[in-house]
Amino acid sequence: MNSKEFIARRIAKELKDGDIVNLGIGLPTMVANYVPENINVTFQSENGFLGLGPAPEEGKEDKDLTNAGAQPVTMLNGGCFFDSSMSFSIIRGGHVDITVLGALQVDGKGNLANWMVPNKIIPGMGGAMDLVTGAKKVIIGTEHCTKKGAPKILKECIYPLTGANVVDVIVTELAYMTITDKGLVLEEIAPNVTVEEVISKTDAELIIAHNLKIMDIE
Amino acid sequence: MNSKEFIARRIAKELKDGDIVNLGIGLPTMVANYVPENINVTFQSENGFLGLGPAPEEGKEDKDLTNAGAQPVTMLNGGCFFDSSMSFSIIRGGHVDITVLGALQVDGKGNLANWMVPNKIIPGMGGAMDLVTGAKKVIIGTEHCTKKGAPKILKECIYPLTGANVVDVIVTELAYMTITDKGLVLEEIAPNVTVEEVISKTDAELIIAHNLKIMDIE
Amino acid sequence: MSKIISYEKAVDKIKDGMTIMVGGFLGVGSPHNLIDTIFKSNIKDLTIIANDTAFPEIGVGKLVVNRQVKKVITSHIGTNKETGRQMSAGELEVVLVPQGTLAEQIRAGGAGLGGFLTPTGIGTIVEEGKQKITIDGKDYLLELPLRADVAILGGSIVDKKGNVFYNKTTRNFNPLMAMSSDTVIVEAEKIVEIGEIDPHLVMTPGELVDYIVGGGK
Amino acid sequence: MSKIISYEKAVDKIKDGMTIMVGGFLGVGSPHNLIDTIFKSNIKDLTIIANDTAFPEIGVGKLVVNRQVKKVITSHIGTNKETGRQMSAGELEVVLVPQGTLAEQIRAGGAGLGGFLTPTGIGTIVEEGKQKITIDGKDYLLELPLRADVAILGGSIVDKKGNVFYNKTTRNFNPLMAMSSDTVIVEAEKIVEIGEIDPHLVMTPGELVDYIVGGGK
Repeated sequence: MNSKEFIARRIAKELKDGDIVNLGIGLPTMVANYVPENINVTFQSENGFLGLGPAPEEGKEDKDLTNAGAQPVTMLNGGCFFDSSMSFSIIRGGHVDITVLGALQVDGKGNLANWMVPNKIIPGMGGAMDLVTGAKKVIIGTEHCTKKGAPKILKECIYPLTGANVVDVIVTELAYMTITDKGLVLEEIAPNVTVEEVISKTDAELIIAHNLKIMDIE
Repeated sequence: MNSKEFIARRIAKELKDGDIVNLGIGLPTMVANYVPENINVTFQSENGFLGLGPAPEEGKEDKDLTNAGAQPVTMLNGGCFFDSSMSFSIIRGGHVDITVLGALQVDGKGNLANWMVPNKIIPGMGGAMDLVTGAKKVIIGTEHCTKKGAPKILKECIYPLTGANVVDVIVTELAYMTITDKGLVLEEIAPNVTVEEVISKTDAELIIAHNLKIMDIE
Repeated sequence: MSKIISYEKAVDKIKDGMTIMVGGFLGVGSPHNLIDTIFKSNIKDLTIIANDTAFPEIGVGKLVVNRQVKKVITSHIGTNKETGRQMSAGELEVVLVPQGTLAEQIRAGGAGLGGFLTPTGIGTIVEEGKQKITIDGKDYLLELPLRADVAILGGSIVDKKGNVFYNKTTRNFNPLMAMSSDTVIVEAEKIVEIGEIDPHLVMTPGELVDYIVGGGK
Repeated sequence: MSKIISYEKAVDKIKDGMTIMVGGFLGVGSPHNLIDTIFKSNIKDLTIIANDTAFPEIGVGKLVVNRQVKKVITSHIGTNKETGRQMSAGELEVVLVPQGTLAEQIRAGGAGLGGFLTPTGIGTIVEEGKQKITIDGKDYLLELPLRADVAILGGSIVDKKGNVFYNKTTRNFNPLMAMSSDTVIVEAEKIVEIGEIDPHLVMTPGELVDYIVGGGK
């Protein structure tokens, strides 16, 4: 199992029966593959529907039915379509229970930066700023460090923010952390990972939970 | 022909091909009966549709299809339904070309009062405040005086306003008047009515148009 | 767990003093059996948000007549003389709001907006107590969102998940209220299986509906 | 008089320097043939309002590549590298707006609202140059409405009056833009007789549509 699958599996365990969930592009999208069998969740797609289903079989793509990344998808029985204004009323109005997004940087105050690298890559925020503002719970799914090994979980984000004080949970291949009033709390570590390793790869200060657990993805 | 029919017939001549029109309850509703045959207008009903048609035949009423007065109506071919938010987006957003409303009082500055008589009758404004604000042209259809013979067209409205400086045209059984930057202009008088009679029954100052015409309802 | 419950169980969700949004336009699209069930209950001191107070014998107007309402936020009370009488007698607080503003306030409440600027009401007593903001030389009133504890709505066809289709002019305020209330109860004329409503005709997503009643027709 | 005109006649309505809203989400629901007709024309210096700049070879992105655009107001340019390149080189002005704010600005432009208060963007650079208003202790940004000279939209089924049905996820920004543009042109996949679309499935009233093109399919 690679890091991304491990992260997606751990995040999937956060979902509860009846949740409305919006998954960002990339790693977050993988969460849909690991929803626990005994619960029903509804995926929202910000381009205009509830009831996002899996990719269609080859040859059965519908050009009029795509996800927010323009990939062909399916709709589950009981879904519904709407326009962008309604879509973001649902998002900003607090009707989305969980959003899962990636990060360029995230910090101990719950700040998130994931929409631009100044003077380098500026894709735009898309729906991310509305999602972090409106969703009841914001989960960041990201590899713990950049490809060059630099920490992504910082004392304070340097890149322009997507949202200030918005993140609730950070899940990486090394750790499961929550953002609390007291700071960033290390709640769980991956199997075969030490607290020291997590601390060394994290720029933000970590509060170690009294009942530190091993991340369980089953 | 009674006064109300005369007023409704004159107002109907203001309608142009392609207009979207919202008619208030009472006298204004009668305007729909006299739309010139060579033009197409669409009536909007603020409870949620475009394409308001005539009353249904007896026994063919649909409890789910009413006008803003809760009376059974029909929808013309090519109409469409929407919710109250869209309905007032259409109204407030300037998509209604003409609204025809009644008046308790109207004045030479284009102020209109038609939603409450203090300490007496307070029905509420319903959609009238949005209509006078949003419609491109506001036509008031009213009898020239109250039942007791008091002028309704005043120097300045006394009752609480529905809108300030919103009225474009006033049509009564005696006269057709426009509100201009210079004041209230008497443009037309009814057949067999004198300018003096109109002036005597009007509290507001009247500017007499140079090319004063006789009201034509044919 | 099924969302379909009895009228009595549904009305148990409504407590004295709560703020309730009631769908419908002069009773068209209103949840009439839910209203009747509240009418028969001892629930009191309600704040009602609705387009109008309908008629003394029809729709939400019955609750006014029955003295179960302490405050109404609405655009029109002219069809229910009892609302006006209680207001004049100081027995009922009535807040009159332009209909488009009321619709937009309810929408804002469900859409996470902190308010909106409308030209409606400028130069009238609707201005009173409100902030005026000028944009590009034009005056607007800052109007604030409305939310409720419970919305009771009238749906034409409802599937077992709660997806609602409102027929013709029964739609009116119903879908807006479904977005801006903590608990949403829909009275269905007809209940169907999940998937029987065309996904383009779903006007309130089932995810927003907590309880379904009725469907006897 | 028929609203159905040729692509060339439709594109004649678009002049150099105009502000154009373009429906679609990464090209899905965009008026592709209208875009191609603009691409082949000499029209330049456009300001484009659209959810995204799609792809270099698909959708409104082609106009960026073809240097017909001087300014873009959008939420996402990541799928069209040429937009980013022109922006970095100072050849194209790009205003990046959160997607929900963009949708709401376009809606406000068509709904006669002077603006709205959104919590989105608080604490970020989106705040810059905007008025901040605090309601009940919570901060909001005052965002202003957007309007355009012309909207070009992608409709799935359009009747001869202009009533539009947008299929599945092709709806997105299209119905909002139909409300907030002086001239509205819809490219139809299929044109039908008036009355053939269920009045509940009409997502843009025909009264708001000025011209219809296409329908060849």
